[in-house]
Amino acid sequence: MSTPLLDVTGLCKTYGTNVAVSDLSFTLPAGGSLGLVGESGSGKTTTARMLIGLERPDRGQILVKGEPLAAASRLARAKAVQIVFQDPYLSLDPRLTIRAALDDVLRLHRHPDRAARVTELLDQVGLGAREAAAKPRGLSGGQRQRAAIARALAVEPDVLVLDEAVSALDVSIQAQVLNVLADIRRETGIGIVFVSHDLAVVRYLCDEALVLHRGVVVERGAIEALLTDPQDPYTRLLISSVPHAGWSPEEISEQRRALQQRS
Amino acid sequence: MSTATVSHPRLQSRLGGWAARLGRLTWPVRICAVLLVLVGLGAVFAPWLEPYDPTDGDLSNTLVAMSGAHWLGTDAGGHDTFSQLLAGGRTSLLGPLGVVLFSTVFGALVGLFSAWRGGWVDALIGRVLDVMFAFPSLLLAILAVALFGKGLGAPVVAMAIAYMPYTARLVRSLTAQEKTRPYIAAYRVQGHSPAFIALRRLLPAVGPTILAQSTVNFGYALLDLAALSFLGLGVQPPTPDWGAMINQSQAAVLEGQPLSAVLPAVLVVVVVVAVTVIGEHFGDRLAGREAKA
Amino acid sequence: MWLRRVGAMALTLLVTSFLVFSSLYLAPGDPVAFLVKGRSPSPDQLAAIRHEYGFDKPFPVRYWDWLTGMLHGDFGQSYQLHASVASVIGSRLPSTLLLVGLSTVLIVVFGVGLGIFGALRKGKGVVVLVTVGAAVPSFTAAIVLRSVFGVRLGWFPTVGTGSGFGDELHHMVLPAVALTITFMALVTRVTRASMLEELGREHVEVVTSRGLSRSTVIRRHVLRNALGPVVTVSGLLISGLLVSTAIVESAFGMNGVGSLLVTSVDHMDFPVVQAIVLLVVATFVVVNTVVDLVYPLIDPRVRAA
Amino acid sequence: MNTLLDIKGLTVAMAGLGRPILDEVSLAVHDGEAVALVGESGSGKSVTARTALGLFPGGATVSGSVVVGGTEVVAAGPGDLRRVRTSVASMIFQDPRAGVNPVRRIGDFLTEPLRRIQGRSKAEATAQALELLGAVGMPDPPRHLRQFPHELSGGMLQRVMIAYALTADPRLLLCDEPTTALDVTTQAEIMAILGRLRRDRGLGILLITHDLDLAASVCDRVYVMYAGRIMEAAPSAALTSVPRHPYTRGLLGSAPPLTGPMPRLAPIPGAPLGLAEAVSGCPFAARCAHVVPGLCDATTPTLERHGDSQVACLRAAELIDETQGEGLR
Repeated sequence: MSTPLLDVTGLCKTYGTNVAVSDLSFTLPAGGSLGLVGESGSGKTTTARMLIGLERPDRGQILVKGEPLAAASRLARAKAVQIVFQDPYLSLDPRLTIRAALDDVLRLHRHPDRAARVTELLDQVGLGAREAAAKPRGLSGGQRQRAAIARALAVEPDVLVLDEAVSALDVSIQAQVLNVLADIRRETGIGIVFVSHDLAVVRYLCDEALVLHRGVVVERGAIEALLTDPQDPYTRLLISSVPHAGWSPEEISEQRRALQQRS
Repeated sequence: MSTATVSHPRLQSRLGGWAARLGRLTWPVRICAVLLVLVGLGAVFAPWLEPYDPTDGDLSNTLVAMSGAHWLGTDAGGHDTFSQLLAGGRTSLLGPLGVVLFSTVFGALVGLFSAWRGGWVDALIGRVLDVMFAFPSLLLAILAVALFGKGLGAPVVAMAIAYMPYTARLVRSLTAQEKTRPYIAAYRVQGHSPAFIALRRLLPAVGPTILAQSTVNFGYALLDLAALSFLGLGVQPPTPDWGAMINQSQAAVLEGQPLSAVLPAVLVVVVVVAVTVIGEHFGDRLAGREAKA
Repeated sequence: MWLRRVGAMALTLLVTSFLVFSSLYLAPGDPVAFLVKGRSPSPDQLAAIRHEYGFDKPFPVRYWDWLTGMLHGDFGQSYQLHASVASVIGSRLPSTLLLVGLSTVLIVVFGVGLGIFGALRKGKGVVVLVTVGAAVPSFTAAIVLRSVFGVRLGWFPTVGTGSGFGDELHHMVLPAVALTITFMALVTRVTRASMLEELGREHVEVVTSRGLSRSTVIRRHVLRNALGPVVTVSGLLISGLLVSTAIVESAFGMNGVGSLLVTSVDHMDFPVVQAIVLLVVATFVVVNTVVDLVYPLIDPRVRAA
Repeated sequence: MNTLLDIKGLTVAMAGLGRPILDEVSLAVHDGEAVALVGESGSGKSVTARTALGLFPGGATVSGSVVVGGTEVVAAGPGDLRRVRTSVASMIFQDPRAGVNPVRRIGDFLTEPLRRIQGRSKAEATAQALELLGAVGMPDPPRHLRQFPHELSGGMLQRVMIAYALTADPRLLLCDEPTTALDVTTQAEIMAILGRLRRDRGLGILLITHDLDLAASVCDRVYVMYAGRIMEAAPSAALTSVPRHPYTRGLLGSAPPLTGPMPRLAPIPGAPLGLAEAVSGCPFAARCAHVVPGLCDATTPTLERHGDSQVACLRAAELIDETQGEGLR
């Protein structure tokens, strides 16, 4: 059995008295794609920030290809995990053109052929020369998010964390970006951790999923099984909350109230 | 040769950018910029422009009205007003320039450091700045004069210290706000060093706003230093200075000879209005760009 | 919360008082020589100064004695006026407070009023007024007011403090106006900006769309919310006003604390300078603490934080 | 049937823009009916809803007609506007956090319009505020009256906003993305409350949303907007089962399904039309897979009836045959 790409054990994070993440463990095989599903306050964003080293876990360990992330050097950590944030308007440096932003990362990591790699990256996310020469201000939300993906891919990280990376986009744009991500996954075999509140989107991109509720994993498994045969009442509530034909918000409200009373 | 061919188009595009920027300015800003340049040129080239020695009082020609010999008349001490205005511009503008340069550089560094480190360092610096805020600039300047004697040096240093916390706090809050943006987090995730991110990415991002504020501060510093000279605690006659000129001409005003007091006062107002309008114009533009982004 | 603020205030006062006290040691040369600079003291006087300032005691003791003296109203002796600093300042304080009080009223009424007007009316009139107003130095305003309303028109006295409350007030009008202009411009600017920001907020659109009249919306949802920044600058405003009395009182030849500061610097009467500096600084610290304590009433969100 | 909101040929334009913000928009909401207005950012859906309360973008030129409860609000005087806002229509906004004055207590916020507009006494107003908080499912109304907005969660605040809208006892509720800022499970609760109000009070509802599935599942009819124009109007069932406009079809094909087969998404290429961009002909032409050069970019389509739907597409008739022939969707 080979070492998993990403191996997370017993992750805990508390802010004051508020437990954000409690005893979270999971593994991601090479080429795998895992969804972290939850609502606000579920701890999914805190987990994402711990994975990329922006937050230090109180307890627990993150191993990338068997190496502890906490012990890695700055550059090694960057090559282990990268992230795409939610807000396309704030996640790019407003003062740099897209090309300059990509070049910046590559220079830091001493890439031998930066110009060629930039072209390759732009091509991978479907941006052209015009977008490359533009600053974020001159681009649409979807284009900015593609640029952010290219920047994250630049150093060929082992794991890509997507923190609600498509939720701020218009429906038609969201679909374009989802396809870009699906293609990247297929072509590069990169490991993906997809943080989202949207089950349908997670289903499109992931093989497996964890459902988080108030910092605790309430259910985990293959996404199709999870969706067709959910075991935990909270998972069931999440699934039924998605609007569909014959949807009854009244019933869901009752379900939710029952769940709140139980906990 | 190759460097020349590469840099030339870049320079040209930069010049083009500047031209385009000038073209976008509103009329009040343009007028203010022209006035400021004129006053600045007058101060720089004062030794070559002034028709009389500004420190040389001709007691046989006091309070002369505007004439061919004395374009803007003379004051009660017989000094040529036009020459005094030109020469006075040097001290009157140099002082605030010193204040702003010093307070901006140190304030920016302190603010940046404070926001970047955060935690107890930030809290401590915040407390120190709170204490510094308690000393109004003019008061600190007066105290400095009491300790070190009259002149330009001590008050300028004192005021630079008094202005520093304003810049520091602005930079701190701008940086702290900018720091929470995902693009800064992305730089960290990419493996950039904290020093690189703070100095090469954060500082340039907040720089224009700091400059806009410092431009406005220049006006306040000019007013404070002129007030000090007016009180007889700043620049000492016979060294020409606008505030001192007004002080010297007070009696003449009450005698109905206001010219030698009004003209330096007008210059003070013009320069302060001009820097305020320009500073706020760019401040608003930056704020607007922020809102749109 | 309440206690913590007051504790912080006490600490700030302690630190500032220490800074003011030790500033004497920044002066070049021997402090005693500095204190008697420009005078030719007899050996007796020198000894008295040495004793009064406790130069024979260690520095912390000196500071402690000075501080406790202050707390008992003992600010030392004025060399120039041969009287206690407390009595010298005390005799001039009422006139300065009247000047500052009058000016504060003018600033609040006209500054806030103009700010509201400028925010509600389109057009740049108020902006121009504010920009120019903030650029007019108070000494220039003083000279212009004196020559126009004092000398030309003869409506107001041009010099002195006056005697009796009515006469004092009459003497005070022009100085108060001269003192007001710059600060009024500041308050107007802050009020206008704050009002405009609130006017653009969504909660204002919500109550407007609900059909509340414009005057109710502005009174209850815009003005009230816009108060915060205006109150925040008041500490700055009060200490700025106190210092600026130096300019205005000198320009109008009034006998106040401000003009005392200037003449004391001129005559190297350091104990008086020190006491006035401390007074202004303490006023700022106290006013700011009061603002901090009052602020949660204006914005309840602060209470939670 | 009584028409609560009747918008006809509404055009809102502003100088300096490439296209009108709203272009010939027509839309109706009847008594007790729930109607959705769906579109992406920049489609003009929020602007449309706001016009019903006489809230037009500053400096815009407006033509056409907006009749609310029998009152024309385009160019209406302050009296008419006030009548509409205080007794006919109320609005719920997207971000409840921004929509409630942060410095006033919830009780003050709710009783203010009751006392100042409806003219209730203080006691009456408080009693009614308590009742309304109960009606929107707040657990402890007396306590909430004393609370400040920052003490409540987003979902709770949105209920307060609904209660606020109800103080007018309106017949029409305009809901501008009322659940976009909230969690998915909270969304269901808010929708349940709106559904109950509609049933119990006979309210007409105009729901503004970007979520076509949500719109179709809770509303009777759906209008689809793009670049300031109505592209398609249809009963919910018809819209999702037989989407007739290529844009509607594109939207449906852009959302990954939660159940059933998962084909590769077929997104609409390009990006929504910005306000700075000029339009000639059909505004969707540039992104449409079925565009016919010379036709679609030359003639502006108007809404035509096809089956149960109204569609603004020059090729609607042929495309419907095509899709039915291929058995798509």
